[in-house]
Amino acid sequence: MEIDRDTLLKLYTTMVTIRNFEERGIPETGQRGMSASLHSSAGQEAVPTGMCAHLTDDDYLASTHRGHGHCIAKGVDPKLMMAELFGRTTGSNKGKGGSMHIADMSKGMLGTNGVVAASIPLAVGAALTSKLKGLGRVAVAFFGDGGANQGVLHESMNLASVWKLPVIFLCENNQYAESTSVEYALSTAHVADRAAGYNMPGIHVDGMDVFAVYDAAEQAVARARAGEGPTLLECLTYRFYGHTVFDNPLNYRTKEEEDYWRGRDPIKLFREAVIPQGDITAEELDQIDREAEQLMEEAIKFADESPLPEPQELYEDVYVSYPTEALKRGASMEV
Amino acid sequence: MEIDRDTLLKLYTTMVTIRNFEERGIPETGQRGMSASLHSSAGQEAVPTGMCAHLTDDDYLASTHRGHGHCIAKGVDPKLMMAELFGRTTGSNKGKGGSMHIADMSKGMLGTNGVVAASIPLAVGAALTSKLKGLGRVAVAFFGDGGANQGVLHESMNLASVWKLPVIFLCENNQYAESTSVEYALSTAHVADRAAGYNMPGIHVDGMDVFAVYDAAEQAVARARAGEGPTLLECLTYRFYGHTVFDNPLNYRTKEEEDYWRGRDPIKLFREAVIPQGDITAEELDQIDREAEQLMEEAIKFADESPLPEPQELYEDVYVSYPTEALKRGASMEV
Amino acid sequence: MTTTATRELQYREAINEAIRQEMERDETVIIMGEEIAGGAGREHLGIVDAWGGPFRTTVGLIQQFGNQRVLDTPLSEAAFIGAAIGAASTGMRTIAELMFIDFVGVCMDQLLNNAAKMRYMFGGQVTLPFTLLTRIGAGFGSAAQHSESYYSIFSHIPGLKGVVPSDPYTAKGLLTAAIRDDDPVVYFEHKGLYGNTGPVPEEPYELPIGKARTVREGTDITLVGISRMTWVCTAAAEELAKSGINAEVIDLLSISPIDYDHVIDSVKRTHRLVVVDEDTPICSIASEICAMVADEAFDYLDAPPSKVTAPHTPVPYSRVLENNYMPNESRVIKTVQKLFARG
Amino acid sequence: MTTTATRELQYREAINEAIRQEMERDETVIIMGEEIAGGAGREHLGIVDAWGGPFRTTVGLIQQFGNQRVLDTPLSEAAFIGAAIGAASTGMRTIAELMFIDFVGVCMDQLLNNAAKMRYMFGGQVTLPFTLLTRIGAGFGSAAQHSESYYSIFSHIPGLKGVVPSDPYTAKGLLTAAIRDDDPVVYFEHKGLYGNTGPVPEEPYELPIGKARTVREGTDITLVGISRMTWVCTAAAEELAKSGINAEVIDLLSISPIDYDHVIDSVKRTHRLVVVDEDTPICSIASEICAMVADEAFDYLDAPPSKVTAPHTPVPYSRVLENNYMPNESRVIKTVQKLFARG
Ligand SMILES: Cc1ncc(C[n+]2csc(CCOP(=O)(O)OP(=O)(O)O)c2C)c(N)n1
Ligand SMILES: Cc1ncc(C[n+]2csc(CCOP(=O)(O)OP(=O)(O)O)c2C)c(N)n1
Ligand SMILES: [Mg+2]
Ligand SMILES: [Mg+2]
Repeated sequence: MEIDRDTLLKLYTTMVTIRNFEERGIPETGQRGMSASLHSSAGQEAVPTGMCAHLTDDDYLASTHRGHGHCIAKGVDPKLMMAELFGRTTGSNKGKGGSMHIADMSKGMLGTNGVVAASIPLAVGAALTSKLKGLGRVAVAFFGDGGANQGVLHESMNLASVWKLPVIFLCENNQYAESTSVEYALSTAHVADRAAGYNMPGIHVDGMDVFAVYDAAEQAVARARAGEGPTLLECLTYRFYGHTVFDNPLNYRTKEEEDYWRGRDPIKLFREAVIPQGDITAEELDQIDREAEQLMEEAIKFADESPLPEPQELYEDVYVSYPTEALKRGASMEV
Repeated sequence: MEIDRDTLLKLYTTMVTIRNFEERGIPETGQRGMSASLHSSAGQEAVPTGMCAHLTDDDYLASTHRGHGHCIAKGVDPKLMMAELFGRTTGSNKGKGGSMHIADMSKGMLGTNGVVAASIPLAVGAALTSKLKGLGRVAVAFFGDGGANQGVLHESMNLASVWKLPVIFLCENNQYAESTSVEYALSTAHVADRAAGYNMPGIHVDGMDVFAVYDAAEQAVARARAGEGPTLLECLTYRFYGHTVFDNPLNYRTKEEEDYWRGRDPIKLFREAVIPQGDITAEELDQIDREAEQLMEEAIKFADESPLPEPQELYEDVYVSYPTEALKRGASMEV
Repeated sequence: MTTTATRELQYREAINEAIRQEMERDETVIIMGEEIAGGAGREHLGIVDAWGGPFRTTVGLIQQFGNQRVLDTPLSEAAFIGAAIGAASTGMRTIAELMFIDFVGVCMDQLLNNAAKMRYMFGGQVTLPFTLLTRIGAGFGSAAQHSESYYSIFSHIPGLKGVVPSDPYTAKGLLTAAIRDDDPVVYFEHKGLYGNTGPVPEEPYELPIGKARTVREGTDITLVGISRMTWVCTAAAEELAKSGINAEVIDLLSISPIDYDHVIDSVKRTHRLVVVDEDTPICSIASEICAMVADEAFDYLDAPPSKVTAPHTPVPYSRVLENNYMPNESRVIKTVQKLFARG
Repeated sequence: MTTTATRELQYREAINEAIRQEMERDETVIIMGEEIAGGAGREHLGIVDAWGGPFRTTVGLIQQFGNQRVLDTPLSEAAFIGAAIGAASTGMRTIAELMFIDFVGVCMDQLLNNAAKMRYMFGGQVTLPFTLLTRIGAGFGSAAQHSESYYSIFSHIPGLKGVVPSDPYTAKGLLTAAIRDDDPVVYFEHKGLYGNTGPVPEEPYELPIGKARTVREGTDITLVGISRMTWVCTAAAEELAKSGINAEVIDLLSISPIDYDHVIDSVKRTHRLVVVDEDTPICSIASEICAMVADEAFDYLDAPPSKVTAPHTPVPYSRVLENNYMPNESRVIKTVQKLFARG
């Protein structure tokens, strides 16, 4: 793989932006008492970063409950995301969705999703749109190792294969579904083994190595754009924190294991791989780190200064057309 | 494979009993105007016959909409089945279920099922009972090539593999789901390929050859009883008639194809394999044919002479305990 | 060039015509499902369709629009219905068919959590011009897993709309409206109505989703029918007329939004209500309408708002039992008579 | 040896105790679900559980009963809930947990077509001692896919029973009854009640499924609460008492069977009804009760039977919106006042 300097800087920027969003945005949201359902993807940055480097705003991505990184890598503005987490009208979803439902259709971001694996067929549908309209777009369905055991994945892989759709089934195998380890819950060594049942390539790569992800994703995207059909791509990764902000992962995994994987921090691995090559300096990367930190401060400020919704916004955007009175009828609403 | 004479005769008897049930029972039911939802398994007899030869009444079987053959092979009395098809109180299900729901718990027959693939996890549960109680029983989940594309199969295979349950996933690949050919709808060459994703053996055999099925089933049952876990067994077969009694299969398959497969009639293949060996004569088999015909006449007579349910039986067997009045309340029932 | 010609069509033909005309009008309209055409992938054998849907409602579409717009699917409702939703969210106008409503449990999550909620959760960013065709109704000896109605579940779910056409005219008009609607609409075909004929205009037309219609005017009691039950109501009304009870019959037509006002206006004149619903009684649309009428037309009621429904049981197989299960004319008449007997 | 000692327990502890005692009593009782214990398969690292359920309702069970009776599952609700039904049909007494009711769409078919119908379709040959534990309730900023209630759908489905415990005492008694029941029972835990404490007898006891209870006696109006809404009703009742309106409060406790008689008896005395339901309004249990009261207690009503529910929208994320979504004391009070204002 030959990656040019700009792309390298972009990869790094994306990773640190995600990391900063998780490290700052999640506690800040918690402090504002907004929600318990906050899932950090810190540790997993290389996966969406390597994948989305091959996508444009026109391509589609359908995401999961752990989707902040997917959104950022797909180009969603962290300000809009932060405002969404804070429940503000300026949020990507006007404060209606929160962390688990961030969407930005203008960026091809078809939504993070709170039901495990439920967004997979949406990506298949987006790929169908692309194929039928001849748009040349690719759709990526992200899911976890837990999601890999949901039936809808199997149905979707079969359907996409039968219809030869430009879709990539991207499994972020972070080795746990909540506290349940993949060793226990997955009956096979690699999620990628399942591709064999659907006549598509099944590839597994080191998901802490952004270059490995980048390369594999490049092939999958090329295959999709060439009309050759879907790919199942599994990236082995690790989440540095618990399932949500509340859980202590040492209840189900060891300190040694955590240390090992923290030692394989994708941002650290990137620096270790790139800086010695001499083309990009540590200072440049440090500067990117500071910019990402700065961006988060701005995002937090933007979100805090944005208005909260008015109570009657409850009734907006349920339908395109439906009498508002019908949404309240029989409910004895006050507002 | 060495199969003793008694077993051979039993295999043959089961196959012709099934054939006769389909050939007589279905039109007779139709003539009585009972239901449009009648699915003949004529042509597929070797599969349940070869499989169930290794099972006792204590073992479990969960079946499909095309389940008459499964029931007979599992030991359900054709009289009770016929009465069920005719909607009589003496039917296996008291006339409540009909063709698509025949059950006989005393024979380990956990029900034919009208929702494709829906009975698969029931077999997994029965296998769990066997394992937890140390009963040494095996559970078999039958499903079709269409059912192979339902998500619940995938979930069930993973679960059974993780829990190492004594269950056999038995795909009757008759090459069509209604009018949709497996060439179109199945993204892989063999359903058995999918076993690779679940750490279990995936075997495919000629489902018109009762000996091939018998052998493969023997291994799968041995593996299950030994506590080694599940097997996916695919039997390639063919249904001689349409999806239901109403459809003309020549709308979606050719006469040549039908002729080819009718030439591979499992009953015919059996006779051609066994008679030349000299141990069993054509006359003996003809006699079995006549007995099966006779049995159907008796079953039809039994069913016709059995009482129809009383209208108020509508309210029985909904729950073990629930006030009958509560089943009618607010409905303005007459009876 | 608009024609106003009207011919007799079957209910199934009216459905077919609505789909066909919308596919002609708008090339982003696609339809997918099991057996929509049938015989998929057999073009090389000269087979283009096998039957055009299990009830022949989609016959001929693949010949006209090809297999890129008329898509037979593997037996995977969660995937293809999810895909239809995903395609709708990205610029197609999609129709998917769930063969029988009884199977909805295998794809419910896609309807409940994606179709119904995406627009809301995303703050209005997405529109979902998605129509789900499905089938309801008992009476065919098909037992508990092929005979349910279940539409009340869809009335309950915010974010979905639903329609229950009762004859060829409403079948075409409501399906045209459903396909053109930018919200997800569940379209409930009744298996017992496919062969019914009636006048249907040739040109495309929409009937408004959320509007009921009066099919028989009357002064003494309001009968509300849903889908096929409308005709059970009219038959009962004819019979009741003989004993001097003049019933008004309303055909509900939509299960979301429910046209409460149409019913309430009628009850304000007739002072009595019976809702006839083929679904089971508890948390039914029948209960819903009775409750809303009791609330909003309380002072106009001369008798308890009542309902005739299936009992709280699964659908039995044997005809004797199934006949007892389904609401019929006689049950409607007796219920009405009881209300009048109260004085 | 029976003790009659009563201590204060949390709602979550009462649930835990019921499961534990039933597992002690009957060794065919097993429980399965995602994260029931947590940390599955890590015994070799000295890990036996991670947390004992996402809300710690199943904590400690695996230590006592081992991993053959307390089964953590892969993320596959259709398979493991189906398996729990299959195991129940073959001699186990099974409990399965669906983490949130919002996810029911992925396993609905198993509940709808197997659990609810097998006994009926099979002519009574099978009993299904199967309990589904699940969670309902908004108010935690968890948005549209983790905050629904949806219990009305289960009232609608023949073949299932359902209970909605509102405090530690009813949580234990109803769960004991549900586990012992030979029919499938859906047990709805409310996320907002886990930390609530109350007196709970130490010995096992059953509360009858299908029976409501009166938690506050009154003469002027009947308020019916479901789950946490019961306490919204009592708070409203206290407030109303100050203005001289003496409300009776009924805690529904079961959503199938619904104890209509208990409500009707009360309304016959109070002549007014408000049902408070956290689920959305259309085809809700609130509508169902209003309809049944309007039908069967028609002559006793002095005002329209009314309801306070969530609106017909998904659950929004932002707190401002979610607060407007949920029924509260103030809405109940205003609704009651309006009924009295009618005169
Ligand atoms: C259908 C469904 N079941 C259960 C849950 C609860 N839940 C949320 S996330 C999660 C674990 C997901 O694991 P995985 O797919 O590996 O994603 P990760 O959290 O590791 O990113 C579970 C069980 C859910 N949201 N949806
Ligand atoms: C979930 C579901 N979807 C659709 C149907 C309608 N249907 C009944 S049988 C069938 C085809 C089944 O094909 P297969 O599994 O191969 O079994 P076969 O009929 O060939 O024995 C279909 C689509 C159904 N019963 N259940
Ligand atoms: Mg994971
Ligand atoms: Mg088949």
